[in-house]
Amino acid sequence: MDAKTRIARRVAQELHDGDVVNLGIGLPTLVAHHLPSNIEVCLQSENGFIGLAPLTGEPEPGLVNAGGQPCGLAPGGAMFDSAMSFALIRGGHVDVTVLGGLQVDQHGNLANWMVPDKMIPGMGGAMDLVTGAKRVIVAMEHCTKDGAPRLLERCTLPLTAAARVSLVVTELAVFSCDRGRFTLEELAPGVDLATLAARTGAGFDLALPAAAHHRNSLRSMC
Amino acid sequence: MDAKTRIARRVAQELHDGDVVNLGIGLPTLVAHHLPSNIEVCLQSENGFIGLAPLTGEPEPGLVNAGGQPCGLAPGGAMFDSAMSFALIRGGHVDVTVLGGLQVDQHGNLANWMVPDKMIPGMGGAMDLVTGAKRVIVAMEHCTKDGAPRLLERCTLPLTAAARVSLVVTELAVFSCDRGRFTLEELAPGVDLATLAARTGAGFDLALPAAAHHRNSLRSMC
Amino acid sequence: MQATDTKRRSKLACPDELNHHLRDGMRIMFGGFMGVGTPERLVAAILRHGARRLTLIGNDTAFPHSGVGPLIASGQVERVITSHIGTNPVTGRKMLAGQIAVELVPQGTLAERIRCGGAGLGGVLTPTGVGTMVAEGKMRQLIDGREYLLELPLRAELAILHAKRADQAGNLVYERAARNFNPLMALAADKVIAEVEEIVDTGEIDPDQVMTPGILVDHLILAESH
Amino acid sequence: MQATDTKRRSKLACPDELNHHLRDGMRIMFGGFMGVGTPERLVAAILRHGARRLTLIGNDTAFPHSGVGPLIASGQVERVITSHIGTNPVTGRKMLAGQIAVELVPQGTLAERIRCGGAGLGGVLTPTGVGTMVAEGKMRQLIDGREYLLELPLRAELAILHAKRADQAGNLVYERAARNFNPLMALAADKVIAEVEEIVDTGEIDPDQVMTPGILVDHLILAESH
Repeated sequence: MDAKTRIARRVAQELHDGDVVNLGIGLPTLVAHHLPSNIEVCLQSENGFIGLAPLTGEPEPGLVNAGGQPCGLAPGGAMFDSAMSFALIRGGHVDVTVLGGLQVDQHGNLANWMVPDKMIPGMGGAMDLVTGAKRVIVAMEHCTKDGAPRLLERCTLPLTAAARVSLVVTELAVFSCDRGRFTLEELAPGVDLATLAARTGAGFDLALPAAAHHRNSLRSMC
Repeated sequence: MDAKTRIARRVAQELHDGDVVNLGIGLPTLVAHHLPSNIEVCLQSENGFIGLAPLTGEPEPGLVNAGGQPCGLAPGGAMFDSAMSFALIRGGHVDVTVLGGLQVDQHGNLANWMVPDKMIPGMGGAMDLVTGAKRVIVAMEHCTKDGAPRLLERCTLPLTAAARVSLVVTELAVFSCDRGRFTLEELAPGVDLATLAARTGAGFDLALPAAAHHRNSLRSMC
Repeated sequence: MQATDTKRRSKLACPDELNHHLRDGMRIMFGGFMGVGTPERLVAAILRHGARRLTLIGNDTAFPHSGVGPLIASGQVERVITSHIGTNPVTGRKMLAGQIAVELVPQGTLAERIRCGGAGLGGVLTPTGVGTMVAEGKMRQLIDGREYLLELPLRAELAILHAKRADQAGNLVYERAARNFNPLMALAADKVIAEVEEIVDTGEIDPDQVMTPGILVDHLILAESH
Repeated sequence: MQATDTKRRSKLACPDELNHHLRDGMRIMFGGFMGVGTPERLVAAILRHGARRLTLIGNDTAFPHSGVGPLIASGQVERVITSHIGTNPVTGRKMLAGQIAVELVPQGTLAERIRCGGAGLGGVLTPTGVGTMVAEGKMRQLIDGREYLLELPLRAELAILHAKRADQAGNLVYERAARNFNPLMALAADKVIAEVEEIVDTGEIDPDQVMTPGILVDHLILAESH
């Protein structure tokens, strides 16, 4: 299983039955393929609808996802304009947003929309999603292609939103962000703490045993 | 012809083909029955549609005017929610609003939504209409039942909006409001200037002869 | 991805569902304009339940015997935030007697305040009310030389809506002028209950014609057939 | 009252109509999201007309050969106000070369700014962008202990829209996700021209299903049949 698939599978386990979820372009889109069979979520697409589904059959005119690709529509879907789409997003009507990241820091800050002088695609809907969704999950590879850590004490790239990230899922570990520190919630199979620490640009706490009843997966994996 | 009918007829002559018009409850509603046959206007109803028309045939569920009375819908009508209705009103998409008034003053101020300690129905959509419509026409009887003037130097009742009235039409005369003075545009047949002045609580200018080519009706009536 | 063939839950509830969400002192938004688009069965349920000291938020207080009028008469309402009370003399009498507090808000401003509350916005600048009593105590802001008032968001704990048709997933379609404030309030309350005249299977409403997305609606109640 | 049997004007115009409304240096809003919901025939007409120094306002600059992409490539655009340029590398290259100014606006903020421009509002307070570069130079306001940015209205001289269907009176119906910014822009421009795939007689669209009221639309152009 490659890193991206591993990350997508793990993120999928964070979703609950009935959640309204927005999945970003790229890696987060994969999450849709790994949902547990006993839950049903409603996918919101920021270009203007709920009920995003995989394309089955012929593409329908005008029915595309937020990446502009033809997609399907689940029964019970509903279309709306961009003001309504972002009223839903900003107004807290989206339970979970899953986005890729360039950097996340221990204060819950996320940077994922530009690299000055290099790559300036624009923020699209990301700033609204990170600001407005009830829960923000960042799904990203643990380090850059050059091996530089993406989890940092302080982001160096321009922020998408401040102090909004709840959870970071990488191929190595799962961290929560709270009170200015990362907390290690889970280590991926075969990864040891020393390796993780070496590849992480910030210190982190271990989930306390006292809280372990909330963190069964950590207990079982460590 | 009674005073209200006379006022409604005169207001109707101010409307132009293609205008989007909002008519207030009461006297202004009568304007719809006196439109010249060669013009077509689109009536906006602030409870949420364009295409307000007289009721013909059976009432339709949910199809009522802003007074809550069953009404009809012209071909090409369109329904929307209250936010859109007032986006149209506030955003300058309504060409003319015609409202009743309690008082109008020479500064273009209108008072028509409350009499302290006596009658406080609320402003409903009137404040938005007077603020947002391109042209505000007040259609009211010249004096109160007690004979007190309604056209004043300064309104004594709480304002609906400041400096927004373009034209006042009463059964005695038509005044425009501009640069802090009323200008008499027209005298009703059989009314003389002395009578008008006695019943008007503010001074007024006469429309200048030089501008008379814009005011054919005044020339012909005086 | 969510399977399209798994069991689809229905949001249809029995009329008693409303009782679980009522409590004294709560804020309730109600759809409707002069009673048109107001869920009369839900209003009756609040009357039967007897919750007191309510704050009602809606366009107007309708007439004594329709819309939310009966709740005004029953003495369950402590405060109303509305644009118009002129058609219900009971509201005016109770206001003058000090039995009900009435906050009058221009209709377009009321719509925007509710929209802000539902859309995560902190407020909106409107020209409506500048130079009037409505401006008292409000922050003013000059933008491009024109004066605006800062109007703040409104939210409620419960919104009661009326729609013509729903599917089991809660997607709503309104009819004619009964739409009015209903779609705005669907966004702005912690709990949203819609009374509908007809419920169809999920998938039967064209997604382009949905006026309120089902994710905003918690429960559906069938209006009584007449 | 307006007679329902008088002649009904049609807003249908020939494709050259757009030429009367174009001029150098103007601001144009365009509907569409990654080109879906963008009036491609009107874009082509702007290309043919050759108007220069344009400011474009819209969600994104699509792809080099679709949506408004060709206008970026043609050098007619001086400035873009948009949320995303990542799918059109030409925009990025011209921005880095100093040939096009790009104002990046969060997508939800762009929607609200256009809505403000069309709804007569002076601005809106949004939490989006607080603590980021987007906040630079903007007024901040604390409401209930939370920080918001004041975002200002956007308007244009011309809006070019795409809809699935119109009636002769200009009422528009959009299809699926091609709706996006189109209904907002219909409110926010001095002149509104919609490219539509189909025109039906006035009265044939159910008034409940109209998504943009005809009073907002000045001219209709038929999309070329494919």
